[in-house]
Amino acid sequence: MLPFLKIMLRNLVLGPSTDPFPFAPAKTHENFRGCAVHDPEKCILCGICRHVCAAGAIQIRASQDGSGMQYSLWHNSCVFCGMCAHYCPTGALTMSNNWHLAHTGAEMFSNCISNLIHFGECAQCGAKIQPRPQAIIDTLGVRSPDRFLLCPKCKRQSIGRNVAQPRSIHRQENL
Amino acid sequence: MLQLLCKLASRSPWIYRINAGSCNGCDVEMATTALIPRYDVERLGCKYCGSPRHADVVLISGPLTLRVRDKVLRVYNEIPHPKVTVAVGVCPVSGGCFRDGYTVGADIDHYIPLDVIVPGCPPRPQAIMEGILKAVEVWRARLEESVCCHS
Amino acid sequence: MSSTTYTLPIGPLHVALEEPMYFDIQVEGETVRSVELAAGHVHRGMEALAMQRNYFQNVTLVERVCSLCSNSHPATYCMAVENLSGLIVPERAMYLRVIADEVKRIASHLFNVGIMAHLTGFDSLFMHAMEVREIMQDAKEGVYGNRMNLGQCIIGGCRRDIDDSTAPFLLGQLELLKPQLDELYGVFERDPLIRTRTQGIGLLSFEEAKRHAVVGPVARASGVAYDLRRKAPYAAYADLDFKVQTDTKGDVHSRALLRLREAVQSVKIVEQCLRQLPGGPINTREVPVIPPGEAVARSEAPRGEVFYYLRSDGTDTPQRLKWRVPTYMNWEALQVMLASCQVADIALIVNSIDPCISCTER
Amino acid sequence: MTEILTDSLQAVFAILIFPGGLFVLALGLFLKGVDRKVLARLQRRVGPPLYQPVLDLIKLATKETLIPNTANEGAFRLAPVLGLTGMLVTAALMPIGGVWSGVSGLGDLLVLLYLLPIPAMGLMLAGGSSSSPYGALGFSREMCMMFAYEMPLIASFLAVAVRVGGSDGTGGSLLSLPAIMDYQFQHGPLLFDPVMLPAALALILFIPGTMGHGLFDIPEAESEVLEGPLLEYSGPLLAVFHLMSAVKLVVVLELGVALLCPNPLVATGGGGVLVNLLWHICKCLVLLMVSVTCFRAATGRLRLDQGFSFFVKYTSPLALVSLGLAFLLR
Amino acid sequence: MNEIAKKSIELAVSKVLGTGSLSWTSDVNGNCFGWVTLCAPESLLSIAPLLAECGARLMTATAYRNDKFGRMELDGHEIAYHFDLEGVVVTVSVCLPDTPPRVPSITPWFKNADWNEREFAELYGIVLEGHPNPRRLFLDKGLDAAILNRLVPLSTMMNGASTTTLWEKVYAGKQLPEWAKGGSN
Repeated sequence: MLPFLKIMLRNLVLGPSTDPFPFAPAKTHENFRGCAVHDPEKCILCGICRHVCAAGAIQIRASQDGSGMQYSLWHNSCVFCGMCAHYCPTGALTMSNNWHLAHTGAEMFSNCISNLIHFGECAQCGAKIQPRPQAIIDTLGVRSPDRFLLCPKCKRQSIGRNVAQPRSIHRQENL
Repeated sequence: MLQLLCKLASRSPWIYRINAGSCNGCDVEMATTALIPRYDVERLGCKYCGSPRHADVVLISGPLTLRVRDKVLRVYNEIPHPKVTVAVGVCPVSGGCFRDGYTVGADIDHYIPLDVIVPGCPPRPQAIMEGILKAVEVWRARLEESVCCHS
Repeated sequence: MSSTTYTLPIGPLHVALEEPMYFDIQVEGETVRSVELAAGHVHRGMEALAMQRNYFQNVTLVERVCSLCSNSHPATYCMAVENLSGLIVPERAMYLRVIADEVKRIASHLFNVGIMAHLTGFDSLFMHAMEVREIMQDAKEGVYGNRMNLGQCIIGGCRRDIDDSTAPFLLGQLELLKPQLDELYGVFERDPLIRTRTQGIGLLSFEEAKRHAVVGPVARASGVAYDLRRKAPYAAYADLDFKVQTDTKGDVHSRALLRLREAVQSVKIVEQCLRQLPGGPINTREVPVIPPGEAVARSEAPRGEVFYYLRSDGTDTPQRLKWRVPTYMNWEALQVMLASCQVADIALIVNSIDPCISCTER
Repeated sequence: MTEILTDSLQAVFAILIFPGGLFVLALGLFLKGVDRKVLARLQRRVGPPLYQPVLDLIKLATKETLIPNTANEGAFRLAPVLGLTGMLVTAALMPIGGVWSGVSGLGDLLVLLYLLPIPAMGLMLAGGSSSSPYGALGFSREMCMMFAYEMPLIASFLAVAVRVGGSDGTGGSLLSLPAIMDYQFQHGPLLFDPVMLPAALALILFIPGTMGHGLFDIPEAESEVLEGPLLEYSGPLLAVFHLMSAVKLVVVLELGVALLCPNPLVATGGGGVLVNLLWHICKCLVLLMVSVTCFRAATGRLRLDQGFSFFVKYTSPLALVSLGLAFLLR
Repeated sequence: MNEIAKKSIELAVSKVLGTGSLSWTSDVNGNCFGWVTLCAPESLLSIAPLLAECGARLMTATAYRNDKFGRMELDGHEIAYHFDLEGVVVTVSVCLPDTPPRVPSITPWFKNADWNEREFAELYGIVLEGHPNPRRLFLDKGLDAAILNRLVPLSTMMNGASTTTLWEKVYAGKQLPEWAKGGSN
């Protein structure tokens, strides 16, 4: 007659199913998408994160002394979608499983990642280029490590030389 | 003595929820936090109330759309002092995804002071609980202040 | 107007309503005489926003249209983009999308029937239903990383794979869920209070359902057997075995039961998908080129048909992105359902169409 | 002269300290706490601490009182005070088996019948004066439900009266609570009297009806009329309403105990009073569990018309059956 | 089922526009999408009853400007009406050459066109002819009608506004090290 009575009695017997949080730490799955973490050591300032961010939470602007770029990610604008981490080519941006983000209103604007990323130097002419940290050279720059470290101008020259050389060899073979 | 009173009083935070045009993710999570056994905020003395006049802690979600603004402000003013505001999700703070929409006047802070912010989209219930606990601290400080001023 | 009628404003900030909506109800005693709906409180101008954001940003943006069907939106949007650009999604991604869709459907339906119990004041049952829903919430959090917005779909496939660690976890959650779901169905079917409160109210006949072109569980409970997963299969639904649930009574009670039956079917679908999951990549690594043109995509969200229309002018932002959600269609039919009901039933009837205001108003 | 003085002193003591006043307030808050805790357990929750209702009251006392512009301020302030005072007076009349036999001459069921609806009237006054449509709707619902649950109450009073009066033949003390208690001390509790069983059931259903719980949570339905009459109240005035409902809870439970099973555990005298008092509280707790906590955990609310017809169709006939039987067996 | 639905749609369209005016595409799952363009809004009045007759269901109507940003002096609006018949989708695009654009209402045949029409009317300032209840739907009275017509000025104005102010506050709120002060994006 009252099908719910059974559940009610079972509830009484089983006891509370309440999570001990906040008196004990809560269980967090490792897959949980918490706040984004930025590793300045891996960032190459490609800007894809800013491009895919629907919430405008990422800003990149030149630092005052001109030695690099200021990378900012404001957690109070971030919608925790993880698109930036998904598209980040170097793994500089990752989603941690940290969700302890509650803060008071006074800290509203300081709840922000702010990292200085130094420009790289062109291995040939010394011009400022996108940063080239070692970790990235090892992954993205394996195909042609030399060229990876050049400014666009030197890179063009280098490609020009490279293209020119095999062609001449090729022609010789043809002859 | 008064401090003890404030301490006791702050163990009964009643919650009221305002939806200022949110995508209802935060609202569902607030309902989950406030009402289900798994999180059971009642053991912290919280009660979910239907009238703004009974509330102490206000949870706000959503980016405050133009059409809902006046109504939200009216309801907010109906909440008796001392009260604390918790922004659930990032929308009330910055508009989140919806910033720059033509009906979204970001900067809820301009109309309603946000005392505690729980970022997330939506934040998980435990995070909302953390926010409520923080809000209770703010509230206690405010209570002590007002009680001491009176005496 | 006689002196005995008076206006009862419900909303926009009303506890019974999950979201701000506004009714002006002319009441005579406890009986509703006329209902005037005012909308627009959650209108965030999202279609205009979508035209200002690029195709990648829009995936996240449309996910925030509504959090209860937050997988259907990006999935359908991505389908529209893929239809336009001719991008072929890997087969594994198709299955992963179905899994995400169905997991969301179970959670959404359980939420709706839970709220129904809440509105009848049956809080113990509400809490029980929500506890059952928590099983699915845990699954979402463990597999996808968030309890509401999964962030699973991207243009060209999916983001998170279901691998050897998450597949058993998901299956385990489903095993937990199944007996609970059956028991819950029994309670909702037989509990005298639920039956007294919900049977025979909010009636929508087959003809009215056709005339108002209602969709989803509301239509199916009135006998309109229209389910896009069968009528116009997308993703991997063509290969999956499930039954489209229908009913003929068209009242609040039958809609709730129908949702629970659909949840049971969804469990089966997810299990099938996990069994049949083909290998291969989960997304196309290439960045799509979106040519000028127009495309349409549809999918069956928990509340019914979601429709996306995309028009591109060749730039990296859409020329027009328009979507139509199920509640948009079902909303007008409320006028029929609410006709001369009791004040106490208003919230129940409104809830029975599983209204999603944030979806409707965008 | 001194007699009158002692009598009135006794009455003041009864209203302010025991068994009304402080005692009943404390007991009411305790019962509310127990109710919330057990309800939580039935829903698989931990629940608030037992003293949570006290914390709530302290909190409400620190809040500011807002009075809506459109409200009638006098009536708005008067409503909760009226309800609470009425209930405190009523509580003073309630006899406790083996401890307190009620204020002599006042312990009439008829007096109770007039006093019991006072909280409902307070609520109606509150709903009416707050000038909100929900308040008005709450007002009319409260009124409707009052008519519904008064019926079985009167019928079961009569049934008890006829049963008691029929046995000892002194028709004059039919409706007197002390007499009803005396009858039960001699003949055993009415609860175990098969003739009175239907009426007992009706009384048990009357309690959630008048408290507005479970099936009958109609006037204050949160999801329909927000909190009905209480919608506009805040701060200390709301606290008074909470106190009122706590006292009312004790009063209806004590009434139930007095009518159904007031028998003391041990003979009066010495430490017996304390034992009997605890025994009385235990009985109140049992009645609370049955007719309030479990009832509200296992049910939702009916629609107003359904709630009304529930009392008319089921509860009143139950009481009438007892009345009829008692009349026949006189 | 699909073929029957396609046939009846083709029949209905050809009655008004003649054969060959309907083109078909399909997606990877073999679902069919038909596309029709009407050059005069009045034709809608003849095609709508026919579609209603064969049991089609209006899914929604999308209005848009031919030129999203109004940069190319390309005037004019279009409305795409999306119909469904047993899983087959037909999109009927209607060009609105007039200024202000006007379109006949199809609510008499499709009950659910009501909201759709009111919505595009308020968003794009399209004049509805013969609509039973042409009130505002979603937009606040404080906003001008036809807001999406003025997307460009609005977006440049508002886009800048709130994002920049907020970011200025972020930059100001953070205790910035020397290197980060000043500078521009």
